[in-house]
Amino acid sequence: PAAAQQAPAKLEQQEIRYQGWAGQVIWIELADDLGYLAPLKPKWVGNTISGPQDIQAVVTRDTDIGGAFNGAVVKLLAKKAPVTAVIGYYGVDDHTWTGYYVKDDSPITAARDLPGKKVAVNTLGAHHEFMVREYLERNQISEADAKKVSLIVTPPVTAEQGLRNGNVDVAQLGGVLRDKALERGGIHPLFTDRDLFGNFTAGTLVVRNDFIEKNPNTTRHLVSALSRAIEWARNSPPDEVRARFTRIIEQRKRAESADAIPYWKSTGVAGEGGLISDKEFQIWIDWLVKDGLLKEGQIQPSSLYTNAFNPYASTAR
Amino acid sequence: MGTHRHQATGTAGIRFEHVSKEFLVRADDGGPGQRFVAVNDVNLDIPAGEFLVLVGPSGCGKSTLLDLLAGLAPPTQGRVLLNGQPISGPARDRGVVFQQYALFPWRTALDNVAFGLEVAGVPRRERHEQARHYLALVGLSAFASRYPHELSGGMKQRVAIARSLAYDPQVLLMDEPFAALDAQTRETLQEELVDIWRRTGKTIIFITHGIDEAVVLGQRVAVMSPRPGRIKQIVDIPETLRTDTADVRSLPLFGELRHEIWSLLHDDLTAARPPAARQRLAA
Amino acid sequence: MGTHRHQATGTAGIRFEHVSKEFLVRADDGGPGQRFVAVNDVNLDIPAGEFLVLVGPSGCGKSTLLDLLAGLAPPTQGRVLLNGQPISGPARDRGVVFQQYALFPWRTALDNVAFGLEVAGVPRRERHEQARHYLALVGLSAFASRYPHELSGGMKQRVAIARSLAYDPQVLLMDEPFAALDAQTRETLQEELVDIWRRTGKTIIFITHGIDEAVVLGQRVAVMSPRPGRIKQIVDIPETLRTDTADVRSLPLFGELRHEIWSLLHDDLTAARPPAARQRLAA
Amino acid sequence: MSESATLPATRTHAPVTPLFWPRLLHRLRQWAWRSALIVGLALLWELAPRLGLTDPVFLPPLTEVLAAGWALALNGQLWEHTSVSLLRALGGLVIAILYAIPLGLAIGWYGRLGEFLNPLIELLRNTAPLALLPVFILLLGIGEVSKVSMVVYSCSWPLLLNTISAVQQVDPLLIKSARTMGATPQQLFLKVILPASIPTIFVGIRLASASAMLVLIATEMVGAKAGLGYLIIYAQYSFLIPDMYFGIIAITFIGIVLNAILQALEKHFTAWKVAAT
Amino acid sequence: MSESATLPATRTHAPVTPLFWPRLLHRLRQWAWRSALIVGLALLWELAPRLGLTDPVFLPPLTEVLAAGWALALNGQLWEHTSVSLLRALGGLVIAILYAIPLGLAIGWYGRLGEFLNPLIELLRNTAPLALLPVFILLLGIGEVSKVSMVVYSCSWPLLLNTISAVQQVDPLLIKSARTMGATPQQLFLKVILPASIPTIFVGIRLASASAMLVLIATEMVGAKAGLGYLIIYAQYSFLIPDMYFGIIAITFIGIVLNAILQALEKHFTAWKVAAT
Ligand SMILES: Nc1ncnc2c1ncn2[C@@H]1O[C@H](COP(=O)(O)OP(=O)(O)OP(=O)(O)O)[C@@H](O)[C@H]1O
Ligand SMILES: Nc1ncnc2c1ncn2[C@@H]1O[C@H](COP(=O)(O)OP(=O)(O)OP(=O)(O)O)[C@@H](O)[C@H]1O
Ligand SMILES: O=C([O-])O
Ligand SMILES: [Mg+2]
Ligand SMILES: [Mg+2]
Repeated sequence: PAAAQQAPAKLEQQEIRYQGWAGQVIWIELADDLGYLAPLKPKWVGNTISGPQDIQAVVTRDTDIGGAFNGAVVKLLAKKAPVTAVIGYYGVDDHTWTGYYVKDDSPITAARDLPGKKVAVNTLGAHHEFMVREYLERNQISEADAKKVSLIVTPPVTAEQGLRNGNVDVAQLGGVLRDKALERGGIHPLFTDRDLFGNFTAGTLVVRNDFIEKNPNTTRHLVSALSRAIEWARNSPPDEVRARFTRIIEQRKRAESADAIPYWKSTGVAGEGGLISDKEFQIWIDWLVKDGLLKEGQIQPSSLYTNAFNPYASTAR
Repeated sequence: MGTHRHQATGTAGIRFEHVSKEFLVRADDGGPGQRFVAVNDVNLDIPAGEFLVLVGPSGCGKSTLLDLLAGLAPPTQGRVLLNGQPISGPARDRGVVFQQYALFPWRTALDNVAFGLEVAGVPRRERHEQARHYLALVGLSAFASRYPHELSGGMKQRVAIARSLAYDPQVLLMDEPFAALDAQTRETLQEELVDIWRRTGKTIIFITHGIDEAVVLGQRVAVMSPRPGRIKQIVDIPETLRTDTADVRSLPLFGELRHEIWSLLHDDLTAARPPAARQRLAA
Repeated sequence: MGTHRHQATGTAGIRFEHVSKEFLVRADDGGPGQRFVAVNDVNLDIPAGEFLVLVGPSGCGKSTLLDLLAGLAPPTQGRVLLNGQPISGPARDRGVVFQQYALFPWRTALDNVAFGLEVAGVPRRERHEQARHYLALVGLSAFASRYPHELSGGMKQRVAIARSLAYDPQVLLMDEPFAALDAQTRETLQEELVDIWRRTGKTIIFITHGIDEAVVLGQRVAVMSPRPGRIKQIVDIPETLRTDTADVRSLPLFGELRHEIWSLLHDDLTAARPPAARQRLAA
Repeated sequence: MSESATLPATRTHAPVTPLFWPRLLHRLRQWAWRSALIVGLALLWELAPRLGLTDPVFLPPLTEVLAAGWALALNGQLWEHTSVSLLRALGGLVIAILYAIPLGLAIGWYGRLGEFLNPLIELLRNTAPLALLPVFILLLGIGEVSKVSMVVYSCSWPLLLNTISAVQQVDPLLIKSARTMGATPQQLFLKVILPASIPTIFVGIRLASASAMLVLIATEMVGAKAGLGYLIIYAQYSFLIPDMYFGIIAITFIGIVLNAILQALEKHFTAWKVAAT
Repeated sequence: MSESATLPATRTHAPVTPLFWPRLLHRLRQWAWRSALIVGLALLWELAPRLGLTDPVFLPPLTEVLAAGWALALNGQLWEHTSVSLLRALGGLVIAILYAIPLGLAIGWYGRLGEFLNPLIELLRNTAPLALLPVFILLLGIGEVSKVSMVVYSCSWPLLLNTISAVQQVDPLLIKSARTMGATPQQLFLKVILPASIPTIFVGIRLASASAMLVLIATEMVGAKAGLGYLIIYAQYSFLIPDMYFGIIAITFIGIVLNAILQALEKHFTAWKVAAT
């Protein structure tokens, strides 16, 4: 779109600090590689393994941009942390989703079988916890029974193994872990996040409010570059995207391997250019209200995010 | 060979056969280890029930011989026999009073004395009674509940003596047991020791630097010489000297024996001494 | 008051003024702490340059007095003065030979002897030379590079003596320094000590259980009595006894003094002894 | 042997007078001196966020943290998490003490056993328990067994190392002395080596108790349904920051109480070292 | 004073004959004895997955792990991770040694200083470093400073506790003796308390070095660009199981080498304890 092609206004800042993920290419890196980010320079400060930690680093000024699952973003913003979500960056679509797997011979066939059982998830307080709860709620499991479902944090490598030798009854598997587990067979999904919500954006990137105030042009340029990178990935053949990811990983020399890249399938981002919608936040706000962590009407989704810097905002809808 | 006042059954005879003990030590210049001969080719027969005194200059190997006898170190050459059997390790048939006391700092005087009885399984009441008896013997009744660091040097030594007596070993190995005691206490304990020896028929090996003490106590006095440590001569102390109730120290025989041992020791040192020093001592 | 052979400048006079020392000890029955009086109301003047010998029965408080003098413990009552100044802590003007040697196990004999010089900042070469000299003095030249656990009991004691001499303190406090030595070595070191004292004018406080030794060495002999520890009497040793080059031990005066001290010590013990025991000793 | 022949006994005791007021004053001053730093730290924690020196979202004032803790206590969660953690930590610590101290005594004593086991011990000791966490879970599952095993594992090293070193430092003369009195190897352990080693062994136990709490947090971060480690990680990821800090305080508190108990025990066992008071 | 008046010297030395072949044989047997358990463990690791006793996907045979390590070595990653981790661990350890040992000596020595600092030390010591990780990151950022600080923090406790305990166990007679020879407090530290404390202090250093590697892994999980902890966690999340195991082996290997160096140093400093060989 034309808006995205505009010559950038004078940038207040030349550098954007961020945390990466080992063995993955994230949007800011792709944007840089595609040349959308210039003259802004991305500054990699290290890797992270958790969304909540990534957005915490933004609040504490260790980085300028970071992303997490929207439920986590809502919780952080409910604490009046001075950040704003500016663009969606991951989610669920036809090819990218997470399943909640059981063994083929498992007695668990429906939501009502879950109370009293153990579900392995890779982190607490995030995406998967909410998915399981949503699944139970939609299947009319009482709150008391829902509490009897234990969520067990498991290191990713041990989730499949835990499922197979009976340490857990259900294991959350996505991406490379899921595909590798399926190669060995004998398991099937009880449900998936896509079954629950269809295609949706699950997480957003946030920046500090004072960063936005001081660097409006930089913010606009950054978000624009990210949105264009997302669109490039959505519209290019997956093989080409994977090849580009692999090349980026090989060239950046970060002591990691590109082994997981072949398992990449799609962006998972629902909105064009990563546009954020109210309902993507409202659903988690409702949950937090139900948990008593938020009061009814305390937070409006629109106060948590802005699409103002996203060039696709004007062309969308 | 000394005569035996008392030939108790169950007492133990000791035999050193060509015993040598070497230590590996650093060379003076920090170079590779060298063998240092502490005791060389010692041959000695100690009949069961004998009271043998060992004298000799500092560093001549007296404590080393006692260690071998206690079974705390093996000889480098030769054998040490107890009742005809080679000694393979320490055992409660041989009690030791160490030159450095070796009290257990976490035990009171009473519990130190009771240790030997405790490991033998003597019931608490009985062993405490026994221990109290021996503490009284060495004049420390009032110090039963003191810890070693709360005792004077001589008191520690007396606790060590009481401890070795309390569990009644057949052989007593005593390394300068009275060195830290005043003359009066020392004499009392000498009397007690002889008394116990007479009554029980223990074999006693007693190291001392006191020549008087050696003559008063021993049936025989083995004089050692250094570089390397050997038994130089054994002096018999006639029975007559001790059956006498009068003050033995004033008898002429006592003086003679005293002088003989003194000469044996003196000889040895002056022979090894540079001429100037010998002259000076003679002056 | 003893006469002074040598009144060197820079030597130090010592004064005990109503000095008592108590320890807190457990009660015998494990009850609450009680005060134990180790030394009671000691008054003593030791002029600079004097050679004072301290004798007394085991546990009467000799080592305790030495600790006070060294500044290692404060008196419970009274004051200890050195040159008119109260002693506030240990210092290198007062060297101590401890009853239990207190050698540093991680240092060789040579480095143990050199310690006092090392902490004074004497350069390495010089202090080793000095240390070697004193090691030779005590007959341990060949054992310079040995560690304490590789030495015999008497050798350790000699290293401790050499160490206290090597850094040349004005006051020497010696707690039974020759107790573990054979007669011959002991005599040689007695001579050396008197020689050093004569030449340097040090003040020496010397504890011993040997009455002969006390008479041979001391200008005055302080006899202590126990329960609680006090100075019972001070015996002057006339100068004539020591200027004489002949064997002092054979002089009648020697015998008299010897007997006087013996009686003072003896008295004390027999008085406190139960009647039966006194009888027995008298027999 | 007649008792009459013994040496005379000495006794010169005087009772100690109690001095009530000066003592109380002294106690109070001592207490103030001892708690000065802690009070200072608490004040700093309260004031730094209030004065805006640190970010109040991620470092809330101490009082807010305590308020969150109070809420956790009221709704019963605190007790649940604490009891679960305490059981795991104490269980693991006790198991470790029961096996590692005897093993350490044996290794310190039998040179050849030490030669045989040391390479394995050094291998295991230097394998960080955190890195092993997935391996433990793979081999032992996600339940209590793997958690307590991890605690035992990481408690073992300070216990073993300190015990071995303690044994090797026991004065050989004391051992000689006991052997000549006929002490069996077992008695030698119990009556000589153990008492002589107690101070150093207790350092090992105190380090082990801190280790227990440390890995507990790590293990409760995965595969747990309750426990203070679970509370901390859950609170952290849910941005319930005051709850997270309160979890940390609770763990610290347990550690301090445990340590105090251990120090009292040590004092009891080494009473001989100090004069009666 | 004439040298002539000294006592005679003793000397009876004989050179030690070298016995080449028996010694070599003895060495070999000793070596076999010492490595028996390690070799056994390696065999078990190789065979268990091959014989199907464990799932080879999650516990691949040792040779596969080593092959993965070889690949990492060839592409230079191994060196990068190792050097980064080593720098952090050693840096932290050295800083901790430099401050904690003198502090421990001072606390052990000055009773009042100990009374003042002990409560804070116990407070901090019992606060698990893992729980503090977020706090460290909060206060010190996600760079090297917070990583090295964490290492220093967790190395401090074994060093402090062992040093304090060591000082308190020094024979008071040796201290008395040095003081009467005019040793200044500083000399007393350096020449008496330190040498007497070395064995126990070294236990502290060896425990600290293991602690350093432990928390390193935790810190390298967040905000790291390289390091063995990073390798392990990243391999875990990328399902590169052999790489994960190789990372664990590498950390263990570093720990063992460090430990060996420390033991050699300790032996050097306590050479007086053993007879010459
Ligand atoms: N562990 C050891 N290593 C090296 N040499 C030793 C060792 N133990 C003893 N020696 C040496 O052996 C010799 C004899 O020592 P021993 O202790 O037997 O002497 P001693 O006759 O008891 O002397 P003292 O009367 O002084 O106690 C001495 O020269 C001593 O240095
Ligand atoms: N730390 C202490 N605690 C309690 N009592 C002590 C302490 N130190 C010494 N005593 C007691 O003080 C008294 C005097 O002890 P000291 O060591 O001065 O005797 P001593 O005259 O040197 O005896 P010895 O000739 O046996 O060495 C003894 O009864 C001893 O038990
Ligand atoms: O890490 C996530 O927030 O999903
Ligand atoms: Mg000896
Ligand atoms: Mg004394």
